[in-house]
Amino acid sequence: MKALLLRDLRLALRAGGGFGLALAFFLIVIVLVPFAIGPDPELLRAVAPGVLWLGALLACLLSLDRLLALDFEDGTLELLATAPLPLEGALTIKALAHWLTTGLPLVIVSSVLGVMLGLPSAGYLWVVVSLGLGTPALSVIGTFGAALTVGVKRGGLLMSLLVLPLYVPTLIFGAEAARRGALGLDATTPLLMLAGITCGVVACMPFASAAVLRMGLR
Amino acid sequence: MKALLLRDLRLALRAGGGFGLALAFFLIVIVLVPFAIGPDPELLRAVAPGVLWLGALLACLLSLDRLLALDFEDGTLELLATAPLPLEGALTIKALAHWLTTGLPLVIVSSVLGVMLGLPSAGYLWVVVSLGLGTPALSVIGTFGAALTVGVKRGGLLMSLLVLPLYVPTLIFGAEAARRGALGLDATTPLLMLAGITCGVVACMPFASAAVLRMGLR
Amino acid sequence: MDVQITDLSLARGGVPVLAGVTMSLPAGQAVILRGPNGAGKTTLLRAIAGLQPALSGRITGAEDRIAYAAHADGVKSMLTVRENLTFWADVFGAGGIDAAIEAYALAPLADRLAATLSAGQKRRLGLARLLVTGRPVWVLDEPTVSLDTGAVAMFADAVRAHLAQGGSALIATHIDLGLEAEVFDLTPFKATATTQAGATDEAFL
Amino acid sequence: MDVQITDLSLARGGVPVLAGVTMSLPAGQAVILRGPNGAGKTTLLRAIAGLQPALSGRITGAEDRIAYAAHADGVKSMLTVRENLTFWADVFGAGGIDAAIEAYALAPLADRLAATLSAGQKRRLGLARLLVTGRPVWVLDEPTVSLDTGAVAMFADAVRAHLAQGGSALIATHIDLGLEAEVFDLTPFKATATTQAGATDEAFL
Amino acid sequence: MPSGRYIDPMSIWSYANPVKFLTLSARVQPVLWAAALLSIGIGLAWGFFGTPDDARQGSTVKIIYLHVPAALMAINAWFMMLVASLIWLIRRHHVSALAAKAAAPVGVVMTLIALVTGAIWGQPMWGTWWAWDPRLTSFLILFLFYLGYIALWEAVEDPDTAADLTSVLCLVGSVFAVLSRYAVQFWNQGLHQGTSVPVATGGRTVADVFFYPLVLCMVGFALLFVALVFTRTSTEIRLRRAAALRARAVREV
Ligand code: HEM
Ligand SMILES: Nc1ncnc2c1ncn2[C@@H]1O[C@H](COP(=O)(O)OP(=O)(O)OP(=O)(O)O)[C@@H](O)[C@H]1O
Ligand SMILES: Nc1ncnc2c1ncn2[C@@H]1O[C@H](COP(=O)(O)OP(=O)(O)OP(=O)(O)O)[C@@H](O)[C@H]1O
Ligand SMILES: [Mg+2]
Ligand SMILES: [Mg+2]
Repeated sequence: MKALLLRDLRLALRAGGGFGLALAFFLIVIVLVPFAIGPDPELLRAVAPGVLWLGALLACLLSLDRLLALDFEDGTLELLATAPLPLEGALTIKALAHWLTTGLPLVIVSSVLGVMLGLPSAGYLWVVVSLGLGTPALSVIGTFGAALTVGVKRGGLLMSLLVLPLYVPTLIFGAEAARRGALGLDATTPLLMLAGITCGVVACMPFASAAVLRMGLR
Repeated sequence: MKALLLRDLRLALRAGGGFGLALAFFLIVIVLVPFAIGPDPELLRAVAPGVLWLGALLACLLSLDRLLALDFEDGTLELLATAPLPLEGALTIKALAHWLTTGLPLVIVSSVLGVMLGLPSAGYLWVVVSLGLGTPALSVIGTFGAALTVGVKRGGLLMSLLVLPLYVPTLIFGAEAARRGALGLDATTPLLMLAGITCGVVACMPFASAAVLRMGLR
Repeated sequence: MDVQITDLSLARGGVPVLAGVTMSLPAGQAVILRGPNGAGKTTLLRAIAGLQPALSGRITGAEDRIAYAAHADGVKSMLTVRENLTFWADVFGAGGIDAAIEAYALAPLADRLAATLSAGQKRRLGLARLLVTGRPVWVLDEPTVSLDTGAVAMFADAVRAHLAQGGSALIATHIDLGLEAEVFDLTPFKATATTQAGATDEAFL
Repeated sequence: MDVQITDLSLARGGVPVLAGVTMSLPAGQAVILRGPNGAGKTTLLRAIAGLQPALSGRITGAEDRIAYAAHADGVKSMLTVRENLTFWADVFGAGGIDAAIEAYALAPLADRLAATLSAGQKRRLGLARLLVTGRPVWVLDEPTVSLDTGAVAMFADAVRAHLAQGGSALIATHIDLGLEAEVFDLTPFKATATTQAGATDEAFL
Repeated sequence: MPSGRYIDPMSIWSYANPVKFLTLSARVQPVLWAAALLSIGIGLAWGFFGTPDDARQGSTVKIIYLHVPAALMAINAWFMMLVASLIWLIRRHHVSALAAKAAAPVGVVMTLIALVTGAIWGQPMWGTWWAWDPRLTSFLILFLFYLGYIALWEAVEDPDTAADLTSVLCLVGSVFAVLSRYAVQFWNQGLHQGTSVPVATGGRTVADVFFYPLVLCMVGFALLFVALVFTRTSTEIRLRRAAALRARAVREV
């Protein structure tokens, strides 16, 4: 298990800076938003928490793309499936590695990027907390999507299609918490719901992912 | 040339409905936006043209990912590079195929999706026209990005990173034209600029892409 | 403990490929699997490795004892040779990698990224992986592809040493490995149009 | 027209691999390229195919006359065998695919998706591609990988027919193909640590 | 069907044999289609011409005869797919998997009908084609689940693997669809949209004049759904059979 985690982290660091790329994508989406919707500061402030969440979600999604695909292409996945490691564990580890290399950095920089969109300062804490609670769920759900589309040519886009609706509840509660926090309203209910989703998903999803992966490898 | 175009279209249709997937992604981004920024119709209307442009851009980007990667992995690209076809022509054809399977459908549905964001009815025409003029540039620039990152592991995210800044001028003029159109203002200047960018890019970019691809294959 | 295959029928893409395969792979012995292209060698090996279900028949003695090497190497190109081996050694929990590096003369390459290896060097790395799994039953699909004669000899030596320790090996190959091993030909077990072995799409006929 | 290689030095990953290779590939003849794993066979073939630049030396007579077959097949798994061949025939503008299908006995597989072929069947498709290019110089990197003996014989026949028409072939391989051809061994041309052939990082030494 | 398992010919599972299912479906299809068309025809005619205009909504109220039955069937179709997927996962009956596959496009069309008629209705009622009302929004998400499900069926080569994967997706998707529904309700309450009220009027509050033809339409849509699923499942079975025969023919030469 530890070996797998270390290997995945090392690969993420080495394979052309996978570490920074999700982050960079996030940054760029945030930068593009003012170009797309215009420079009005009022408008930007109003959409800031939502845009941060959406950007983080898309960055996660894009980096998920090859979470399993690379391992599938070079045959590692088949070998892992015949290894003494339980596949459920292996996939949990892979989701963890994905979160450490993608979700965590996103959480850390999101407050800085909030400045660019004029997020009110009361909002930073809530954006960071909600992203911190929510991104693990994004990684775990994404692993399920990746396992579903392993071996499918051009699986990347199909995976997005399958995963995005599964992201909806997380996004709703996460963005709601961030938004309420930014407006100075009470945000505990959505945060609790978000935490509940994350716990449930982390506990149950790896079994579905492993089952689906075994079918896909057949 | 025709053979290449037909092959690419056929592969797009066959490989798990590559045709519909960019579309589906676009749809999903548009659907997620209200979840992220909240259901206030005023706010949604204000950001609608920008969000449509951003969504189209991201859908393009995501589907670019494997424009050349798949051909590289199975060795087709090396063989194409040694074929009597000029590589510039081959890449133009690939960009055209990409636009036909991605950009064109996006243009067609964008007006329908505008409804969901409460786009004022005067705005539809402008969104469609600006996307129609702009998406070819997105495909051609994207081909350049794909050529740059051919052979790079986890090239997908790196490509996004390289391509997004190149998309900025197209996005600015395109979204500006759509926004002005939606507000009932005069949109000819940004539209002309947009058309200029597209023409210039289509005329010059394939040379850069081919040069870069030759280096990448080395 | 022997791997025993009894009356096995297998399908690929919903169509029966092999029917009634019966064979055994005794401990301490190697079996060479032969058959023309498309005979079903890969299909059989995948089934033994537990990667695909059988239509009918039984495979016993294979569970958690197989080290499988497919057409693809499972080598991460962005890791060095040593890192690749260490990873698999950790996953299988079977100790050091020095023996493996020595057996395939990988020492001069040990700190190179796998991406910079030539086809044959990469294959050697893929084969060295078998030695760090500690698994007794090797199931190998055309292991000597791209290997030069020297490397084929290294491979044969490695197999012999493995057999001497009581392991066994099932090797699908088209070339002569210089191993003294029983040959098992798959040709007679080709499924015919009338094979009714519970193929997945049989219900539709 | 012969392909002539004069005093060629090549690098891979910035390190000189081959130095001073001089050889010629006369029309109507085949040359077998030998050398242990990592000798630089793939590197040389890629240079001849125009996919990588030389450090020094010259290659003449190769331009637009090469049909190259690499370790990877260039086969699209979502197209059928026939569609794959037709595509390459169209790209090279060299007429029909029937001869190619016949030469490698692909007729029974012609309407199957390439994804459903076995390793050897896919390789046969990859080799059939050479016949639809109409190019006179074949440059082949381990063409017989995964092929059974029957298919190797088909390949040898195809090469002989190609030579009889005045074509030529340069084939890197580790096994015996049963072709009457000159053998060119790359081992003596291995670049040494002192090779100063204009390697890209030489300026930094 | 895995060989060797004895199946009581009288048991319902015996129809899990594709050939037997085909004969059954050939027999019941005419009846189903006739009943479905009849009840929809009568229901719609009664609804459109036999009921008075609503005092508040005018004649636009009559769109309810398409909107509500389609909406109900859209949800029920997913539920049916869920059950069929479970049967496939547990008992591995091919007909069950193919029935789920066949139901998906019907479901997606029902969803579309509900969304489109709702939009057409919303224009006179709320003055907008679309509002981010919780009910509408969760229907949109359902639409996405349908799309993903169908796309996955299309993308996977091997039919049995496709059946397995889509079944799990259907299970997981159901959980998330329910979750989304609550999430969406939570999300939009905080912002108080006046427009979300009309959808909340359940069928029962409709006056009897409107109610009986509506029930007839609902029954008709349900029958139509069943008939369509039967027909499409038969088609899928024949396609599978053709594919199996072709695969063998190609393999034999
Ligand atoms: C005057 C406006 C509308 C009225 C009175 C209305 C009424 C209804 C009614 C009575 C139901 C059945 C409820 C049930 O069985 O639980 C229903 C369901 C539905 N309506 Fe509407 N509707 C209206 C407008 C719309 C619009 C504009 C849309 C969407 C664009 C829409 C979408 C739906 C959907 C998706 C359902 C199914 C939801 C469910 O059953 O949970 N409706 N509507
Ligand atoms: N994914 C697939 N879908 C359908 N049929 C397949 C698939 N893969 C292989 N086949 C077919 O199944 C049969 C057995 O294939 P298999 O790969 O086991 O052959 P093999 O003996 O390994 O051949 P080779 O020596 O060429 O590797 C072949 O006829 C092949 O065409
Ligand atoms: N991408 C690369 N970067 C750096 N070095 C490389 C790269 N690819 C190959 N090499 C090295 O260059 C040398 C020549 O490699 P090449 O692939 O040409 O060998 P080869 O003769 O084809 O061997 P094989 O028989 O194993 O295919 C080898 O020592 C190899 O390790
Ligand atoms: Mg094989
Ligand atoms: Mg080589």
